[in-house]
Amino acid sequence: MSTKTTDMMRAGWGFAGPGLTMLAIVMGLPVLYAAAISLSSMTLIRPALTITGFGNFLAIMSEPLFWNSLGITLRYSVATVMGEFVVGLGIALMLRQVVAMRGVYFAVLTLPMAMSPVAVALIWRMLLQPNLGIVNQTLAGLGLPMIDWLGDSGLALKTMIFIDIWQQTSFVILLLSAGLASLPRDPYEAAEVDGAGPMQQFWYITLPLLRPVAMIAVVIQLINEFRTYDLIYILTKGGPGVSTELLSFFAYKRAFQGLALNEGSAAAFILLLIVLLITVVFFFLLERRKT
Amino acid sequence: MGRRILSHIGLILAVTIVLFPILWVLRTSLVPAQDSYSSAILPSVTLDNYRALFAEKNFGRNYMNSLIVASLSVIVTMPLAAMTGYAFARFRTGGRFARFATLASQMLPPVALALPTFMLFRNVGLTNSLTGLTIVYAAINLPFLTWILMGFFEAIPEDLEGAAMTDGATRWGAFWRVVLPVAAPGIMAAAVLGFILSWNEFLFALILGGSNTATVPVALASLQTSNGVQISNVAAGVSLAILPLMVAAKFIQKYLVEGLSFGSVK
Amino acid sequence: MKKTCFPLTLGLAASLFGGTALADGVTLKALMEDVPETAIIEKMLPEFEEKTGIKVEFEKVGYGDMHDKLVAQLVSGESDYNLLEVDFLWAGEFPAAGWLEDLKPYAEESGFDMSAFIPSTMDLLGNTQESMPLVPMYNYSMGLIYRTDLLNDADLKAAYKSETGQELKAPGTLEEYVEIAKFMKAHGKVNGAAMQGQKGDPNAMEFSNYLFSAGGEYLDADGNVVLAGEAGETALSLYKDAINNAAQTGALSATLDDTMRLMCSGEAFSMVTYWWMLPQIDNAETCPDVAGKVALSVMPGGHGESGGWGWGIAKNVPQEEKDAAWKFITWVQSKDVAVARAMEGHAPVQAEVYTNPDVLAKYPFYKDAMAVVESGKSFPIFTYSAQYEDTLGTQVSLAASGDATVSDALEAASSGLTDLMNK
Amino acid sequence: MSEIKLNKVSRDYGLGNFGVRDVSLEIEEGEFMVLLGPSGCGKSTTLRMIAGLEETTDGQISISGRDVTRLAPRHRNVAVVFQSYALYPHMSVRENMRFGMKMRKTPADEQKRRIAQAASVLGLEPYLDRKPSALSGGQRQRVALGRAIVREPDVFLMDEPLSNLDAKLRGEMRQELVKLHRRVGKTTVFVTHDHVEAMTMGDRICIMRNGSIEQVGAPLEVYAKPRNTFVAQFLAAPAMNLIEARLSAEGEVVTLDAGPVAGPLPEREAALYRASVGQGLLFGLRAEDILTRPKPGAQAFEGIVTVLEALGPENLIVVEAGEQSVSVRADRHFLPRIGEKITLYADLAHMHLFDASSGDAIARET
Repeated sequence: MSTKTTDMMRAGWGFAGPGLTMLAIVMGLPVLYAAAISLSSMTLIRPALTITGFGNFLAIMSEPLFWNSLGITLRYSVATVMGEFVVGLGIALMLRQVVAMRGVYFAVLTLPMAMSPVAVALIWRMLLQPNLGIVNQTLAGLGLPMIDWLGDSGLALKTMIFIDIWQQTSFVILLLSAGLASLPRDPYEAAEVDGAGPMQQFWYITLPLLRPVAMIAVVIQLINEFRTYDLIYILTKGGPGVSTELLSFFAYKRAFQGLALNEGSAAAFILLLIVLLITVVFFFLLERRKT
Repeated sequence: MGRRILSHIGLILAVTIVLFPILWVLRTSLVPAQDSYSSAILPSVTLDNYRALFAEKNFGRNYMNSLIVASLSVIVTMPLAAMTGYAFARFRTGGRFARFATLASQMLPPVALALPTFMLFRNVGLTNSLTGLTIVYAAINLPFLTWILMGFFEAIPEDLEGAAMTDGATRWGAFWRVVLPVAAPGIMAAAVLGFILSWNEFLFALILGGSNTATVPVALASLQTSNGVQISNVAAGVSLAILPLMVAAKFIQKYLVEGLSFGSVK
Repeated sequence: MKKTCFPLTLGLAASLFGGTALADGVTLKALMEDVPETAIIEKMLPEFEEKTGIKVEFEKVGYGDMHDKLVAQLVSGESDYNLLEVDFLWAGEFPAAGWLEDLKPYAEESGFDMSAFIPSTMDLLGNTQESMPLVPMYNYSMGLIYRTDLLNDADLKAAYKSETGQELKAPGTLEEYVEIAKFMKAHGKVNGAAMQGQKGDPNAMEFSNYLFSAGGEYLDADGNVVLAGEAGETALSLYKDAINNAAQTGALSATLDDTMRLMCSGEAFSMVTYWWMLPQIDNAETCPDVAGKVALSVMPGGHGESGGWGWGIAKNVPQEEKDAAWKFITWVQSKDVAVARAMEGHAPVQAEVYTNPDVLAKYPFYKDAMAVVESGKSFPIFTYSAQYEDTLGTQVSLAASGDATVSDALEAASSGLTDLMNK
Repeated sequence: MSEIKLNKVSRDYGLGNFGVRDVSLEIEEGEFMVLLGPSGCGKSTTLRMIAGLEETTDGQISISGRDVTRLAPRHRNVAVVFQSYALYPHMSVRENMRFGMKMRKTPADEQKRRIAQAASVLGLEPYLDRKPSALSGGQRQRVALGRAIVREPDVFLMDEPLSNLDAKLRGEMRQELVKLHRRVGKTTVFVTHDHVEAMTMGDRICIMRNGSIEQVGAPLEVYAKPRNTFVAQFLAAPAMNLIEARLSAEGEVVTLDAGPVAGPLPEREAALYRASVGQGLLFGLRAEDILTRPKPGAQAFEGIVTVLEALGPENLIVVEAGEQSVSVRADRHFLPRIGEKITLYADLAHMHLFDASSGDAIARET
């Protein structure tokens, strides 16, 4: 190993020290505590923290409902992040095209970001109320059949994905707009001279240059979406049947309704592991490009 | 020309999709409760829903709590995030591992953390207090803001600190007097994001808070009762909850885009 | 046990800023659901404080959030909440976890008259001869609310007669009810039943009414699971039939709120719901379309689902707080206070309040309500009631949406119950 | 009093990766020392180590006789002018200049006096209240200089300060910097990769390669006596012509055989290089030492013109002679056509010889 830069290292830890200390205490301790719980026999009924090993992990992994939740979570996260990215990129590019009204568009389109997921879920629950909600009322007014947005087991997850995209795209727009704004002008001029059309410019210049920001946006959103909880909590409670029971909700139910704090924590840690794995891949791709 | 018009059309469509639900909420907050679900646009206008929120639900208190906690947590977390981000960017402190571990601390679902956090905080008397909530939010926001700020600091030329240090500043002085002012747009952007995150957080606010420390999302959720959702009050509450962010939209926008673009791509 | 591992900083911060106010004397703190019933009691609190010198503070949150908040406090060293408002669904769990003080000795010592409570409200909360974890506070038993105007509509009567050969009248059995509801949907230009089919508490509670009406039970007298019997099969089949052929669009995601609005706007013939929904629907101001045209009855088969809240006292609080809490409970459930609360619209749990002339003068339908309360049967009350509600809800939801057959769903719901009871 | 001494200084990046290795150098009081070399040669690292911005992993650095190796930059009393200028973007020109004095708690009226003086010297008076972003490149460069001057440091350290300027401005600034140095008289270390800057500005030049010093000396001395092929080629454009060569001796006569250039050496050179007969050699001759007219002692050879760059004051010509490309600096009246065969005269009185394998110069000390 290198023998160098003790001075820089000292300075670095000096700067990072307070923040990391706070993080270690306020976040780290509860994480460790939760980890201990996941390895223990602790339930709400018997709250003694006795470490028993990986039994809780094995227990929940033997349940079909757990695998169902895991599958739904993966589908949900991939669909929402892809949707947010595609729509977000499209809007960010369109915003770049226009001059007039740009500020107004931008202000409106980034508004959902500023809303609590609890509020968003309540709003959409109201709008999509199957009989009286304005959406179905409008459909009925147009002579179209009313749609059971959240009550149809084939549709509920898709509706939730839409609502999530509705809210979260605003953050992606923000990040990608910022990324686009800082792209250099020259390569486009060079491409123009080389005879590249708008599509080719987008494909060969914009996308590659945007990659670092795009990856950050995707990572942040993946972390977010994997942990989605508030939306289900208010919209469907995991139903109809188990068609929208995401893993974080599964963990919650197991811990608080099933009183099995240990199994709930185990489920949460499995989720953590998956997110970790995915982000590690993205993270190292990102880092490699930097150095 | 053609492309510009197409863009306008696309954007207007997107704006409609975003704006309609929000406007409908505003409308619902302004009509009497029994008209909440009617499809008439504005059958009659009343401020009763807002009045009820403040008179019967103590919403003023919730609002103040949210303002206090969101602002304070930003004030606490910004210096820490800036310093940590700077250390990661300049000194590569802890290497990739530290960077990643910081981010990873955000990946556990909050449902698994709420109870352990409650128990730990309870032991030091920090439940049921705005202080406790402020500390939690500061810690929750820290990794995300650190990451954002790291980008800005990486984009600031190292020579600036070199100049300051040869000019007689300490490392800290160079950071404080030169790096921070230069990163101001980024700092503002991060602060705004931190505020928004804290303003919207629900689960920790619920578990750690008490009657006097309930924040706006907790108050909104409490309107979902076992004998019905008080949707007109919810609408009023949601309208008020997005108000500060709408009022500051212009300002926020400026800092977010300016700030974020400064650091995101070199 | 964790105390030692805390770094100094947090402790320091706590001592500097930590903010639990120290009151002189005892302060009772309760986590209450943010509903009108809570506000009614809250308004009367100064009276209690004046009388006893005990201060009472209510912290109000939504129903969905109460359980988690209570649990967090009750598993910790000392609870902030000393006085507890407990839903009957937790009446098995809380005592099993040892979080609740047994109130039987308190009642005996203070001579508090427990016989005034309607027996079904006591049973509902897991009270037995041996122990009394909770004192009834509030009732939400379920019955049938239906539209009298539609039943008396001459055209509909004629159509029903020609179709079924029967008279159109208030249903006497569950089969009849579902029949009429389907008929109404087909001919009445309204939904036959406003149903709350969202998975979990809404549909589990709703299905319970079907089960009891069909003569079914969850457990027999010896505590054996008998859900998957013939009556269970009938109940779930009829429930599925009702969801698909009598209920509104979107019934599988609907909650009480949705059904109430549907009923209120005149777009449904009936709903199986809490009895005190009647005055809200029979209200010319909020529901002008249906006011004066609705009635309440016991579930057609004679038994509906009981439900209610109880008062409890946390175990992990000092004795003086427990005593103060008991004082509060006896006060708030005393005859005068109970009547005064009822006059404001609070759902009573004591028989004499239902029959009080003043109350009846104001709310004539209370005699029907009392029938509903008295005839109510209870969801199984045990440690995992809340989880069972979810298990049952999931199966009912799967069956109703056609993702599982009735018998499979019933079998799964039944074995789920057995598993949880043996856990 | 403010001389700088580097004693076996190294910068180890770890894993055997050295930025600078065992560099020893003495810079005298008031001297203008230029560190010259290609990018990555360690010249900037050396400068930054003197400033304290880069850690010195081995060896000692002293300024004014004081060991500063472990001192923080702020305690070294040096001023750095960066290639990027590193002006504080959030401060006005005045504040940029004041910052260092503020840090050192210089009295306010003294601050004012120095800023006014520096501004007048550098012609910055109209811009004192502007932000750097509102200045042109040249103006920013002056601000960076001004910021260093007002500090009145013991030592000026300049890291390629002119490389971001356009050619004309660069020439002007070069002269101004020299004048400034004469007036202030402070020890200055100047890093550049431009040999013109090095030749015109430095009292002495230190040429570096791969983290080590190749040669130190006065510009003309280094130019005249490059220690090896690297120095010889780096210090001029076009670079010195190098041709593989051999010497053979027959009695008193030493004959050079360097491809196209072949012939007996003049008497003085013959005596000098006799020892190298039979060795593998590189024959070096600068472009200006190839003449277009005959001269005693100059060896004629022929070549075909392939490139002609008429610069105005002079013409640069490349000819193909045998297998060799040879650069020639000719006067402006000599204008051959491309493809024309011309006769040229290698002035062997100014020839250089290097060892073919090591590249070291064959000593021509008399």
